[in-house]
Amino acid sequence: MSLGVFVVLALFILGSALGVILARNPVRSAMCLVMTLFFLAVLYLFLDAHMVGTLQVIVYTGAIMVLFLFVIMLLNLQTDPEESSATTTLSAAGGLCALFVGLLMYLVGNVENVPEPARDGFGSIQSVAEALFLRLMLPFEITSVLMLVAIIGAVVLAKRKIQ
Amino acid sequence: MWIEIGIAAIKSLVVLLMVLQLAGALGWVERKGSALIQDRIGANRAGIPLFGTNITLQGLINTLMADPLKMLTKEDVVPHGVDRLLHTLAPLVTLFPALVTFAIIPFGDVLVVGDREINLQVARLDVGILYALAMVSLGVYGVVLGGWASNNRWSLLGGIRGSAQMISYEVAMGLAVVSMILLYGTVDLQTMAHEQGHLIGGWLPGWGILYQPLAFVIFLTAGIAESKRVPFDLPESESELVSGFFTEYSGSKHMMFFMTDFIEVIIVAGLGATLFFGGWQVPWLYRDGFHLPGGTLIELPNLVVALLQVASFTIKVLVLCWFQIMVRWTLPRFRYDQLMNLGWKGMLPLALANVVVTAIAVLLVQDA
Amino acid sequence: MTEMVPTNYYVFLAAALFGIGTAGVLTRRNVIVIFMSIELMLNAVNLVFVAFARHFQSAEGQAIVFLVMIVAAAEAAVGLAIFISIFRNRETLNADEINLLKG
Amino acid sequence: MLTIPETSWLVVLPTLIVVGTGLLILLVDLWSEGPDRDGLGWLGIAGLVVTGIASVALWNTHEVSFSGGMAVDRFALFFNLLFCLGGILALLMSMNYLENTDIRVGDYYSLTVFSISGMVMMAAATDLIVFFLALEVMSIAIYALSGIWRRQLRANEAALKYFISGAFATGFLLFGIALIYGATGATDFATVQEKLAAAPPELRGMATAGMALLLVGFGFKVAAVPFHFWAPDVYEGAPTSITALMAVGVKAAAFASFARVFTDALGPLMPEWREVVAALALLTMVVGNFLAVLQQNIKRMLAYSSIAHAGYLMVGLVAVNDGGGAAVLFYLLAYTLMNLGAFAVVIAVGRRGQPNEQIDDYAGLGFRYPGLGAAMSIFMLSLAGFPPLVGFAGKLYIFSAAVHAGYVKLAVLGVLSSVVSVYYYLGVLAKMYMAEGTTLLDSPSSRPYLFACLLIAAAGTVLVGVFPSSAYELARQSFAALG
Repeated sequence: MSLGVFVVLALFILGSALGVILARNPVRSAMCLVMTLFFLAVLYLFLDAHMVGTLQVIVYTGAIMVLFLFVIMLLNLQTDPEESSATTTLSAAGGLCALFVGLLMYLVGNVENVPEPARDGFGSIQSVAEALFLRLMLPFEITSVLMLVAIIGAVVLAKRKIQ
Repeated sequence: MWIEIGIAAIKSLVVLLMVLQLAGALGWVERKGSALIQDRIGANRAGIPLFGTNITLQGLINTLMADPLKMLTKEDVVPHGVDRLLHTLAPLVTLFPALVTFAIIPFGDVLVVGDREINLQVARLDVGILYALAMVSLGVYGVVLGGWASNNRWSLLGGIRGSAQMISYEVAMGLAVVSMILLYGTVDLQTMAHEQGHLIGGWLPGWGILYQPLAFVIFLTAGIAESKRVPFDLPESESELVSGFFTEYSGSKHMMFFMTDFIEVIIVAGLGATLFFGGWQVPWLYRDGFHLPGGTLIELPNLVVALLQVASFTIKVLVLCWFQIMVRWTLPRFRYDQLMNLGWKGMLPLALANVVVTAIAVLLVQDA
Repeated sequence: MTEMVPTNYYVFLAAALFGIGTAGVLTRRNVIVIFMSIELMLNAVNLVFVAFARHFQSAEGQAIVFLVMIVAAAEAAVGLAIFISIFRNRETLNADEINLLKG
Repeated sequence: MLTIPETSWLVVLPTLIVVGTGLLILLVDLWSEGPDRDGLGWLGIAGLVVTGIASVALWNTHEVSFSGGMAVDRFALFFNLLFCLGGILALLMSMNYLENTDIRVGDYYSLTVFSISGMVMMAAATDLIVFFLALEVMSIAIYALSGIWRRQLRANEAALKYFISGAFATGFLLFGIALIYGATGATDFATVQEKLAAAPPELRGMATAGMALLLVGFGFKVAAVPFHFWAPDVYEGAPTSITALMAVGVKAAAFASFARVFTDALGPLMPEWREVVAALALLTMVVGNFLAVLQQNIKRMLAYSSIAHAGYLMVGLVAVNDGGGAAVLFYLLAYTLMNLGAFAVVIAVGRRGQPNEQIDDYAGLGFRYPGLGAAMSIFMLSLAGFPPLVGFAGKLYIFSAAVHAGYVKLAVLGVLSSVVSVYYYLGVLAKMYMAEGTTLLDSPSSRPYLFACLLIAAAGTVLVGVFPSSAYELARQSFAALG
């Protein structure tokens, strides 16, 4: 990917991310987050991560964010009048971005670590699956416990009837 | 280079036009079909007065010309107090993912022009059918945004119902697709269509439905639920919520929602045909012609073969579309709890069991 | 595909995204927006993993992204359930109004 | 063809037993009805006992498996025993605590056991990703548990605050892991260590950034100052038995992986992290102890006390190679016994609809309920570090290790700050024995499990305190398995 495309995408990503934290209305925040996730998915495609990019759309935008919107709508959240001011948020964002990026630049230094051209089949479903089911077999199995716990927890907390 | 781009552009244009035409035609089929089912006459008034007669073409003029003209020229009413940006965005967000899903559905094998083999599929992606799932999952945003941005209780209820329903049924749909991926060992739809060209016992076309009837039922049910049509039309349910999430839309925006409805029917039909009915496969027809079970070979030129395949695919899609329309006009609407029970307690366990059984069977066959 | 972007640029982009998320957590009051800012932070992490997976040409980094997504989904499920249970009792999701416990 | 990595059942055996117990509780809960559900608690306890037995049986095993993802060694097994002890005590006190609430017991016990499974995995994890997922299993279960008493507004609020701060910490931990992956190209501890030892400056810089972010994440999880602000609210609002589990189990698990990650994977970065951890430790001890003095609510007081104890433990980590590691393990054992005991007393003082959590509610309890008073005295004196109780031995080992490592100032300041702590611990005792009060309690005979729990904790606090050397030897052997 050329530097120009990267810069444009990066601006889109950061712009919509700023939208998430600056928007007054939760639904607008959520939609900005959806856009951020979508642009990130595009960036993943440029990084030869086709599978990850697609799953980003399926899982993040297609399921997790819909859940967010569902809850926002279910609770009918509106613009909060007592919300902190946009300038506070914006200056905090500027400060923290400068802090994190500056710190990293200081620690890492200006290294032009350009990656080599990707091998054939890199980022394909097969290669990712092999990594997931062989090298990362144990973490993969742990996620089953994790999801079970999350399901129990969510049901316990949100179900309507209490004995 | 330029030729490649030109071919791609032509393919996309053809598919896009076909889909839009078919969506319009389905509108007519639905009107006339429902009339047939309910013993009515159906749309028959609007026509072109010519030589003292009124040419209505069985209502085709009404559906394909009069209605769109009316919709496009109607005032675009935006109610007071809506979120204008999101209100305008919602129909676009619904229509766009639906349209681009067709990019990966193959409508034929290869067309040979000169020494160039053209793959009759707009785009062949690494991720294959996962792309379709991704686009289908994006479709929910139109419903959610339309429902929320309209500043209307009915719309909001429709949006909430829609979001819950669509993510619930996406799971079952995804699992049905997973069992097909296991069966074919690929995610690429063109390869899947090729795979279904083999014959069982030398004469029976090995279409996916013969191996995975349960997956087909689950896929079709979830597909109908995803396109929010009766019996799963709770997001719009006109007898409860006026028009649900698109109550506050008129004119061309309303038409976009309306079109998307039919386009989603075609998507389900197209994916269903490719996964379960051999896609563009015609029984015993291969690249060089018919190989009849007896061993006879009827050679055919490539162009004829390609046309037969495209025709076969179109017919399958039409039949599946008709089936969905029939379902829509015969079944009553579910209640919300029934809908959720069916999705989570019925289809999800079935789909999961199907995946497990398929995986074991595939392993056993591989080992044997 | 002529010139490639150095991997570090992606890391800096991720750091900026992480900073925006952190700012959202620290300054916003609505807990759903706070949680969305946390999702931004997790996505910054995913970007780092994908970029380094590309750098090392190792699919492991990409596979880790799935695990992170699963964690994000699990957290979202439990978190939103907590929000619903608190909203049923309080009718607010403003962090300043949720102040029974004096901190 | 694909090569499947080596798998060893021994490595995951303790985890499997705990997870299996959790599943069993879920299933039994499905088919059992009725008000008397202590059986589920007993099932959990039985599962933990079996885990403990398995851990003892595996004591001489040393094995890493699953592509370097998880290990069975004495370090992990020591923590398994600790989690089993803490879990059993927490379940015992829950069985009486739940009678006074309207919490559904099936959900409660299964989530508790699942959270313990996360702890067990955390102590055994030798891969950053495995560690992270184990942490999430534990955390998500605890998020849900802290809000499980849904009618209680305070519990809702505690769950919310714990969740937000926990998820925030997750972001930092993960970013740290990502940067370490970027610097080394690996996530398993052995390779990370190897790569870091030979890393060029720019990669070392990236790993240092990752280490700093991990430190922030761990800071949240162990409630170190300045990442502690959530702890008092959450400790106060959550159901008391869960607060106990949080204060003991979560903290021990966090310190187990803290020690493992920072001495094993990030061992080559020790020059970078040592001073930072020392500064955090100092801040945590001082702020925790001073703020605890101001508290009126016993659970908040114990929350600040647990913050201060996190500070002592971090002192042990600073001196990790000079006996501090073993001291941390010993101190965690001591802390488990005395802190769980203290929370058991808090539960014993509460009644249905009348939590009696203000320190003023303890007035005069010492004379009217001498047994309870004696137990509370033991726990408070031990937490304050009076000999011959276990808290004293723990502090002795930690601070002498710090002195040994050359951190004399840190040790002195730590001891001075713990002198402050004497004030508030003895404040509770003063209230119990020197003030008149009217608080009435349920009779101990109606709450046998709580009584057993108190007895075990008090006996442990005294016995290990009087004879610390064998327990310390155990801790020393266990920690030696790391290096």
